This record gives sequence, C-alpha cells and structure tokens, in this order.
Amino acid sequence: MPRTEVVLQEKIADGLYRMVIKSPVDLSQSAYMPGQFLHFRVSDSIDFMLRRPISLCLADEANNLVTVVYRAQGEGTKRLSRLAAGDTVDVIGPLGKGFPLHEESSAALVIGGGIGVPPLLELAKKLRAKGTRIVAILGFQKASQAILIEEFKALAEVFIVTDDGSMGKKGLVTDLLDASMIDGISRYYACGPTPMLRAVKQALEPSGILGYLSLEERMGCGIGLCAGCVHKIQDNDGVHYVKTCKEGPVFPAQEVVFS
Amino acid sequence: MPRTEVVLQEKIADGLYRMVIKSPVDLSQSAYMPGQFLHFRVSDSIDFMLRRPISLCLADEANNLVTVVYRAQGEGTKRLSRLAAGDTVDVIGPLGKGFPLHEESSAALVIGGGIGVPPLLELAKKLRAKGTRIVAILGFQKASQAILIEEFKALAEVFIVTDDGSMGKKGLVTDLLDASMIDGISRYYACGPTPMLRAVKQALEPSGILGYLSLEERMGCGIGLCAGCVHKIQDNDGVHYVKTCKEGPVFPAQEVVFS
Amino acid sequence: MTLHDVDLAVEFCGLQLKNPVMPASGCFSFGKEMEMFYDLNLLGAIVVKATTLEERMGNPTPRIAETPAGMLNSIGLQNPGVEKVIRDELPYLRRFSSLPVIVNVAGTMVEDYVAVVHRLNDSQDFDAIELNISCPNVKCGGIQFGTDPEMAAEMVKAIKEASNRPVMVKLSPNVTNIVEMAQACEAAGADAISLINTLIGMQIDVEKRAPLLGNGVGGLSGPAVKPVALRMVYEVASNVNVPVIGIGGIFTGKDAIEFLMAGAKAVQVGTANFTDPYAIPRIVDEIKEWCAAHGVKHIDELIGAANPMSRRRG
Amino acid sequence: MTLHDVDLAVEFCGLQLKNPVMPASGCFSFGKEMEMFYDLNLLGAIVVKATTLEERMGNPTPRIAETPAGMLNSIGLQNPGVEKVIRDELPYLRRFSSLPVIVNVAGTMVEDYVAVVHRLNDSQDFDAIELNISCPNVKCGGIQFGTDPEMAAEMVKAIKEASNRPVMVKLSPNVTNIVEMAQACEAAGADAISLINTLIGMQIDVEKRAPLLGNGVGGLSGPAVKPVALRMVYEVASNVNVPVIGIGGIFTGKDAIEFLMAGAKAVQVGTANFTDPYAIPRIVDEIKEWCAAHGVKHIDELIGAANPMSRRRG
Ligand SMILES: Cc1cc2nc3c(=O)[nH]c(=O)nc-3n(C[C@H](O)[C@H](O)[C@H](O)COP(=O)(O)OP(=O)(O)OC[C@H]3O[C@@H](n4cnc5c(N)ncnc54)[C@H](O)[C@@H]3O)c2cc1C
Ligand SMILES: Cc1cc2nc3c(=O)[nH]c(=O)nc-3n(C[C@H](O)[C@H](O)[C@H](O)COP(=O)(O)OP(=O)(O)OC[C@H]3O[C@@H](n4cnc5c(N)ncnc54)[C@H](O)[C@@H]3O)c2cc1C
Ligand SMILES: Cc1cc2nc3c(=O)[nH]c(=O)nc-3n(C[C@H](O)[C@H](O)[C@H](O)COP(=O)(O)O)c2cc1C
Ligand SMILES: Cc1cc2nc3c(=O)[nH]c(=O)nc-3n(C[C@H](O)[C@H](O)[C@H](O)COP(=O)(O)O)c2cc1C
Ligand code: FES
Ligand code: FES
Repeated sequence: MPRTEVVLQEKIADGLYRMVIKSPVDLSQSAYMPGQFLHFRVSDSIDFMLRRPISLCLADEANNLVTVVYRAQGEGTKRLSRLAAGDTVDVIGPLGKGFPLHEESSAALVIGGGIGVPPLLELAKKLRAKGTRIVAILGFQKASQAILIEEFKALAEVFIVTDDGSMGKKGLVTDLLDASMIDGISRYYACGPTPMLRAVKQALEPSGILGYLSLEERMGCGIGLCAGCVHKIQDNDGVHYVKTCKEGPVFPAQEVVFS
Repeated sequence: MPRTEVVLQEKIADGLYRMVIKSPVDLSQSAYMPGQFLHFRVSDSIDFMLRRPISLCLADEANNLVTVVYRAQGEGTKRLSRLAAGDTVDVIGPLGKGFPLHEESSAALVIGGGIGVPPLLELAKKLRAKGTRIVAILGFQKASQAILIEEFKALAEVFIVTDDGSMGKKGLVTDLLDASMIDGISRYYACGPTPMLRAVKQALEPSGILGYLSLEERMGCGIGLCAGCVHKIQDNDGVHYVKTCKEGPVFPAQEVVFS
Repeated sequence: MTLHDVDLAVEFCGLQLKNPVMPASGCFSFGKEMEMFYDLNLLGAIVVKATTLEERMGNPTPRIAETPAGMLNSIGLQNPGVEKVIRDELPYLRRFSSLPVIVNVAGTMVEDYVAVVHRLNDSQDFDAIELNISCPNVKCGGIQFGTDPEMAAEMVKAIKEASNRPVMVKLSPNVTNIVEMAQACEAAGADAISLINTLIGMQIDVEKRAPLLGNGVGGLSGPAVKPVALRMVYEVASNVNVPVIGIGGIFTGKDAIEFLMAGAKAVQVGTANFTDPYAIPRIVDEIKEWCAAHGVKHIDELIGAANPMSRRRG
Repeated sequence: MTLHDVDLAVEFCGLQLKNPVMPASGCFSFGKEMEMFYDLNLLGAIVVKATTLEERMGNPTPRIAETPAGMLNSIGLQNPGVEKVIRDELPYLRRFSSLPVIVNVAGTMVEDYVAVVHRLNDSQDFDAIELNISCPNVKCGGIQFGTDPEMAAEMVKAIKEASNRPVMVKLSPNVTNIVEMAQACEAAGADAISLINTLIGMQIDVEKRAPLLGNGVGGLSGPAVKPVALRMVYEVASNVNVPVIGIGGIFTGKDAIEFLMAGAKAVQVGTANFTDPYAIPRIVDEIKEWCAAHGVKHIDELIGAANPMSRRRG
C-alpha cells in the first residue's frame, strides 16, 4: 500500500488530536470536496484490520497537505494518535461524496456537534471563498472538548453551546435554531452524532431550507465493496439502503430516513 | 506486565542483532545460569500472542544488564529488532535450567552452531572465572553470519568452521571432533540446530565425556503451563516427555532422545 | 529463476485462470468500485456479490464489527436481484478480456435458487455459478442447506439440472463434519467445492449491554479464521475428486500458498480487500516471487504439496 | 463508587467463587508453576489439566503454532494419569484457603472416564469435575462424545451416576448445533456447561511443504476465536437453565464482561496466561474497575445483561 508522511501530530484538547499529513493524492489535480473522508490504517498489525474513516478537516493545496482532527477514543484511533511527525501512515482518499457548495447560496448555516465540527471547517473555508456569509453553531460536551473555535471565528459568525454550560450557552445546538437564526439562510450543513442530526433535520424541516447531513456508519471497506455502511434513504426510487462510503457520507437532509 | 528498558540495539551481522536490556530481575539476587532464556513479547498487538524465547548471552551484574543476540528471521523477531534504545519491552526471565558448571572441570569443550553460539558466551565467561580451560568450536553458515568471535577468543582457544569455507575450515563442527581435540576435556556443552546436536552427541558418546545439550522447541508459555515444548528424555523413569522450558532447555546429553 | 519463468495459470470447471487468485463473493461488490485502484484483468477471475431472485434490503445496521485479526459482518445478502444484476452489473465485466466471471447465487428455497439460475442461463456475461448455501446472515439464506448433507445434495442436484454452466458449491464451516457435506455435494454433481464461508460469531457492546450488530450475530472472516479454513480445505481436498477452492483469511502470498499446498486449486480473497484495496494483485506478485525464489516453475507443483492424499486424487 | 464497593462473588455448582475468573484446563498445568508469579488465592477457582486413567505421552512435536491473534496446540492430553494427579498434584492446591478446585476429566470410552471419576471420588482435594468431551487432539480423546448429542447424554449420565461431586460438561465448538449438544447434556444431568474448547485448525509450513504440527491438526484458541465463543455462550445461555461458563479468547476485563453479559456465570482464561502470566489477576482488576466506573455494585447485574433470554432463565 502507498504510505504517506505524517507532518504534524498534536493534542488540541482532552483526547482530541490534530494530524497533518502529506495528501495521498495531488490535491490540485483532484476534485476533492469538504465532507469527504480519509481512510486510515491504524497499525501494520493485522489485529486492527479495518481502516478508520476520518473526515477531511482542512486541505492545503499549495503544500499538498491535509489536516484531520479526531478523537482518540477506541484502541484504533489511540494508535493513530501515537504516530509522530516523520512516521508514515497507510491512508487512502479523500473518499465519498462531500458537501455541495451551491453557487447561488447567499448565507449558509453550518451546525457541528463534537467531533462533527472538524469537517465543517474546510466547508466554511470553501463557502467563504465563494463569498457566502456563514453562521456556525458549534456544540460540545464541555469547554475542555471545544475545538477549532478561533478557526471558525475567522470565517463565520459563531455560536457555541455546551452540554454543561462551561462554554457558550448551556444546551443543544437545536436550542439556537429559532427564527432569527435562520433568517436569510439558504442552505444548512450539519455533522455530528446521529441524535443531533435527527433533531436538526426535524427542527429545520418546516423552514424549507435545503440541508445536508453528514452521516456516520461503521465501515467495512470505505470504497463500496461490502455494503456494510448503508443508511436508509428515501428518494425517487422509494426507501432503500445506500452505501454511505460511496454515495455519502453527505446526503440531502430530506432524503435521510432516521429509524 | 512489568516492562524493562532497551539500552542498546545493534545489528552485528546480516540479519543478526545484539540487544542489551535492563535485567527484568535483580541479577545479584537471582540464581541465574548461562543457558537460561528470556521470554519476550515482540509486539503489544495481540496478533503476535506468543512470546519468543531468546537465550541469555551475557549478564552484567554490576549494571544489572542482560545481553541477547538473535536472528531476525520471522515476523516476530523482526519486530523485536525494531525496538530502539529507550523503548520498553515486555520480558520475563531468565527462565528454565541452564548449563551446570561443575566444580571439578579442568577443561571444557563448548560447541556452538549459528544462533546457538550466543548462549555459550556467558557459559564460557563463568567457566573461565572458575579457572576452567576452554576450547570453543564455533560453526557458521558463512563468514557474514559469524558472530562473537572476538569475545570467545578472549576466553577460549577458538576453532571456526563454516559451511562454505568463507571463514575458518570448511565443514561441520563435528569434523573437528577428533582425538586431539577432546584430549583432556572433562565436560562438553553444545547449542545449535537439532541435527548438529544429534551429530555432536553421536560423535562424543564413545569418548564417555559428560556433555550437555541445549534444546530448541516451539513454546506456548515458557513457564511450564502448556506442555507444548516437550522433548523426549530417557532417564531412570524410562523414556518420557519433559518440558524443555522448565526442566531444560539444557539436558545431560546422555538423556536426550533424538527420534 | 526470474519472475518471468513462473507460470501461475490454473484451470477448473473449464475456466482458464491466468493466476489462482480471485475475490470472494460479497467482498468485491460487482467489481466496478475497483476501477480506481487497478485493472481487473489482474484478477484470476471475479466472484460477484450473492444474487437472489428479488432485490433484498439486507439487515439493519450496524452491520460491521472489528474483532481480533478478523471482522464480523451481517450484511444479509443485500443485492439488487438477478434481473438488475444481469442488466446493470454483469455486462460491465465483459470488457475485461481475460476475466472469468462467477456469479454467487443465493436464495431461500430450492425453487427460488432454481429461478435465479434459469434467469442467468440466458446471460452470456458470466462463466460459472457459485452456489451459496452457507450465508449465516439471513434466517432464510439457505444455510439449512449448508448444514444438512441430504438437503445440500437435493439443492445441488436441482441447480445442476437447471444450470447451463458449471456449478461450484460454497460450503459453510459451521458444521460438525465438513467432509460429509463436501462428499454429498460432489455426489450430487458439484463441479467444484469452495470453502469456507464465514463462522458464526458475535460481539457485545458492553456500553450498550447488547449485541453490537443490528442482527445480533454475524459472519466471522479474516486471518482469525485461516487455521479453520485451512484444516477444512485439507480435509475436503483429501476426500473429494473435484477441484477445491480455498477461502478464509488470505492476506499474503504465503497465506495463499498454504491453501494451495493443502490441496486448493485456487483461492479467494475476501476481507483483505477491505484492509488493502491492492490486496489481490499484491498477493499474486507475492506468490510469483515465492515461486521464483523456490525454483517453482509452475504453480501446479505446489497444489497439494503438503497433502499427499489430495495429490493421489483430483 | 470505589473499587471496594464492588462485589465480584459468584456461585455455581455449589462452589463459592470470590470472583468469576478461573484458568482454563490445560493452560495452567496443575497450578504449581504459577507460584513465582502470584498467590493462587487471587483466582476465582482453578481448573487443572485434563486427567486420564493412565498416564499419557501426548502427541509428537511441534505441538504449538502461532496464528493471527491465536494459537494452535496439539498437546494431546499429556498427563501423569489420575493416580499421580491425586497423589502428587491436587493436595498442593488445598493450601490455598479459598480456592475451589475443578478437575478436568478426559478419556477414550465411557468406562475409562467412569474409572477416573471413581478414583477421584476418594480424594478430598477437589470440588467439582469438568467433563472434557471436546478434546480435538487425540483420536480417542472423547471428541465423538462432544459432537453427537446422544453419545454426550450417555456419557454425562454415566459420569453423574459415578461422581459424588458436581459435574460441569465442557463442549466442543466443532458442531453444527451447539444448543442441541448443551440441551442433551442438561437433560442428562449436567450441573453446568462450560464452552468453548478449541476449534480444529491447521497451519502449513510452506518451507517443509507439510502441516506444521506434528499431529497435523490442532486446537485453535485465543482472541481469534472469541466471536465464535461469545455466540455459542449466548445461544446456550438462552436455551439451558444450568449455569454456563464462558471460555474463548478472553484477554481483558472487557472481554470477560462480554461473556458475562452474554449470559455466562463465570469465565475461564486459557491462552492469555501464556502471553501474560499475570493475565488472571489483571483481568479481575479490570472487571472491578469497569464495575466501579459504571456503578455496578454486584457482578450479578452484568450476568446476562445483553441477553434477556438468559435472564428469564437460570
Ligand atoms: C465518514 C466518517 C467520518 C468521520 N470523521 C471523523 C472525524 O473527522 N473525526 C473523528 O474523531 N471521528 C470521525 N469519525 C468517527 C471515527 O471513524 C471513529 O471514531 C473511529 O472509527 C473509531 O475507531 P476506534 O478505533 O477509536 O474505536 P473502536 O471502537 O476500537 O473501533 C472498532 C470499530 O468500530 C468502528 N467505529 C467505532 N466507532 C465508530 C463511529 N463513531 N463511526 C464509524 N465507525 C466507528 C471503527 O472504525 C472500527 O471498525 C468519522 C466516521 C465516519 C463514518
Ligand atoms: C530455549 C530457546 C533459546 C533460544 N535462543 C535463541 C537465541 O539466543 N538467539 C536466537 O536467535 N534464537 C534463539 N532461539 C530461537 C528463537 O526463539 C526463534 O528463532 C524465534 O522464536 C522465532 O520467532 P520469529 O517470530 O522470528 O519466527 P516465526 O516463524 O514468525 O515464529 C512463529 C512461532 O514459531 C516459533 N518458532 C519459530 N522458530 C523457532 C525456533 N527455532 N525455536 C523455537 N520456536 C520457534 C516462534 O517462537 C513463534 O511462536 C531460541 C529458542 C529456544 C527454544
Ligand atoms: C462483508 C462480507 C460480505 C460477504 N458476502 C458474501 C456473499 O454475498 N456470498 C458469499 O458466498 N460469501 C460472502 N461472504 C463470505 C466471503 O466470501 C468469504 O467466504 C469469507 O469472508 C472468508 O474469506 P475472507 O476471510 O478472505 O474474508 C462475505 C464476507 C464478508 C466479509
Ligand atoms: C495448550 C492448551 C492445552 C489445552 N488443554 C486442554 C485440556 O487438557 N482440557 C480441556 O478441556 N481443554 C484444554 N484446552 C482448551 C482450553 O481449556 C480452552 O477451552 C481453549 O483454549 C479456549 O480458551 P482460550 O482462548 O482462553 O485459550 C487447552 C488449550 C490449550 C491452548
Ligand atoms: S464501507 Fe464497504 S460499502 Fe461502504
Ligand atoms: S512452553 Fe509451555 S510448558 Fe514449556
């Protein structure tokens, strides 16, 4: 397998890491999108056989670098976090379908929860480059888990909520989704835990604003071989399972079925 | 598991490594013997579950260090060879029963083949410390595989054979076992591949010299739990299997049954 | 000896394979996804995802769990149904000039299995059938046919009668006596035996205090099962005359060679494709290198090399 | 909650265990070797190596092979015979004040199994029998009793009649239907079911072009088999009323908790002792820590927590 070099690995919060690697593909020649993911092997031992999907957080075309931000929660991501600058890592991607940018958008709402926040950063960067006004609602468990705040502030009007109120407002991201917040918004983009996505979809459905949700499913292959990562989608063909690694992880909110 | 620190790792020949580690036990308080082995985990992943037995090559009581010399042949020992000074390693031992020194020995013959040479070094050191005269026959495949020659020369009269004649005499260690070589020898000690041990035993049996062979068997546990490592021994109880990890790896040559 | 002198070609069921390595069913979809990685002509053959009469949704998620040196899956035969497979999937594979195509057939009862085969008979876009009586992931996925020798024989007989192409039969390892199963299939007319499918397993999500997979149980695959697969291939190759195809935990050329030496005529690679998308061409290269280093001119020299009983047969 | 508030005590077959973790037969010899590592009173109980009527030599070497996340063994019931076990091995274990001793009994025919049990009846130095009808490593090692429910029942009945102590029955996973086996044993009087023994596997030495183990096949154990073991424990615990003891690939406290949640009353640890001599006390500590972190006061709360069917039973 082609391996790429780790350029930086740093802890940015309690159990959270930022890793910068040389891009496995030439970014300037590839049609990468925010919301796509990279698929990492975490060990060269075969006891961790499955790759770990981690979303693209930032792409640096000039230097052909990509940044990911991830939580070292299980054994696999813990191993990933032990890599240091100069080590190499086996990674493929960017894979899947990301967030569409929509030329006509005047103002976009991005909603991130926890480890769902990082993929929205490259999105915000790209939207901003097109002149779109951005409102970002970022939710975290607590202040010590808050990440990328300054990065978002440079691009968007930022609102923060935490479960325990230790930073920003106490509560859930959906608590902020009132009429004034969505005023003038033409697109929304959300990434975070499934209950959050469900609540966001429900809260914004009446508004008629088109939205995109980035879904999370356990993956066998990440490249469309196994049908392990499916999610229920309702579209013109009715309700059916689609592969989130290939057709997603980002889907139009109105098509996503939460069961 | 208690881990110990790697102090030095160096390649000493083609595929052969010398590793010095802090002793997992206090050597000055332990009754360690030359011929005992250390039992290494080669990875903290569970795809290499079994420990690798590597013989004690040198013990340094003053600094509480032990040296092992090993061939990185399979995946496990290759991983071991990737450890660097400062890393820690999970190791238990020294385990098993080693070479008895025999107070009364006047002259000892030590016979080593390939990776069977290293355990004889600590033996030679100990014998020498007791004033025993030592003759060493060391056999290797070829010159590029020859190891520890200088170390043995400092302790013993050394004869070298290689399979291809690229160093010393061309041939097998047993080619040197003529009458003049064993003249005055009261004990012999051999370690090497099984065919060599069998040939040595056969060659020296007529002489009546008491000998000791260090056997090699695949081990499950290394501490007497599994009965995986047995070898056939003939003693007062007749022919039966004994655990080489616990009752060996060193046995009196006359008791060892080669089938 | 150089790599160029090594001949890896094998033949079974009348199929000519340039090398003995093919993807295992369900681990390579219908092949299209691999375009971005390599040319499918590098494969010895291709085995596509299990195909049933009607479209199947498959099981609820999560469908995947990682286990030590292995994984569990509970996909549950999700597939678009034989009609769409013939129309949308198989024709694509014919653009690869030297790629035998094997269709894995699954179902619930003899009747719907037979119906799939009848429908397939009209297609020119495949070369053999792999009869899947071993999927552990669906209540009515045919696994009862995979655990009872008489039912297996009945099924094989019906499929052989229905099919105008060779029929391989893929066996489940979840049985007391694999030889009995293989012999029953051989007697009923199977042209080849492939094994193993997955072992039935489970993982518990201790935080949720429930089985992790949506379906409760799933099929265990990957290096963890290799010793079981090798044993079964060895036993079956010692006791049947038709070719045996070895499957289970193959990640390296050396793994593949173990199966060939146990008596397999060819091998299938499943889970390794997930860990390493380039697994199959890499395994082919590794086999070739091993042969060159060991003076093996033709792969036939290795087949059954560790299993004298298999060499006296097939 | 602190570690001190956690109660790990379990009870089965009338045995009182201070914690639910014991070594698996054949992976702890007769206990003496572990003296240098820790106090055996730390064990929940001890299960000693399989004991037969006469001394057995066991199989030729090599007897051990490493496999991905597992190992193969083909020890073949090497043991000194029941006489010497009673005289030389069991008395030593009585010096551990709170250590129930379980003797694993093996043999060839019902008669010699029964003879071992009769001989054991006179000893005061053990508390229960684990009937091993599942050793895959000897031609006449009782595995035929472990794969046929009727033969299993016949054996269990005979042993129950012969024994003056509780009888656990240890099952082989190499069967099509584990529930049928367990139910047959329960109906015949088994006081508990322990599972799994090893899966039959093989490794090929490609350089020698022959099976690596002296015996050809061996028993697969270690983390690789854990998903299969968990599935079988779950199935059996859902379908019998006697206590189930979970075995197979347990290396960590979390592994043990998976088995308890699947419905096991206690667990046995085999291969992990080889990788880490301190495995059992470590696993006990890890269970305790998990319980404390999750507010679990008594281990009973976890038993069957992921298996409602098992909770409605036993
Ligand atoms: C498209 C996509 C993008 C993601 N992007 C990010 C990101 O940018 N940052 C980040 O921190 N996390 C991200 N995740 C989640 C991340 O993949 C999991 O946290 C990670 O796989 C857990 O691995 P582990 O070894 O720590 O856990 P373990 O529990 O040891 O993993 C065991 C198995 O379960 C899978 N698994 C466990 N949790 C999850 C999960 N939440 N989602 C998917 N698979 C899981 C693992 O991949 C592995 O196969 C993303 C997931 C998906 C599907
Ligand atoms: C008592 C004793 C002392 C030893 N001392 C030394 C020494 O000082 N230096 C040295 O280089 N080697 C020594 N060996 C041999 C060494 O243990 C093996 O080379 C090593 O285990 C191979 O592991 P691997 O991962 O490289 O090979 P693999 O082939 O990947 O190992 C697979 C399994 O087979 C076992 N195995 C493979 N070859 C052997 C072998 N020759 N002996 C025992 N087990 C084997 C491994 O331990 C492992 O369990 C000794 C062996 C024994 C029994
Ligand atoms: C995700 C997944 C899906 C599978 N689907 C099928 C299938 O549709 N038909 C089939 O016969 N086998 C199926 N299998 C079994 C594989 O073909 C193969 O027999 C098994 O995985 C063992 O090989 P491996 O260890 O190389 O993966 C599937 C396996 C996996 C992992
Ligand atoms: C070396 C070895 C010897 C064994 N001997 C016996 C035995 O004598 N009797 C028995 O019932 N099981 C025996 N077993 C099986 C274990 O008790 C256990 O059921 C199996 O190894 C699965 O558990 P594990 O994965 O924790 O090792 C043996 C296993 C090993 C590895
Ligand atoms: S992860 Fe395999 S198809 Fe999506
Ligand atoms: S290696 Fe287990 S008894 Fe010797």
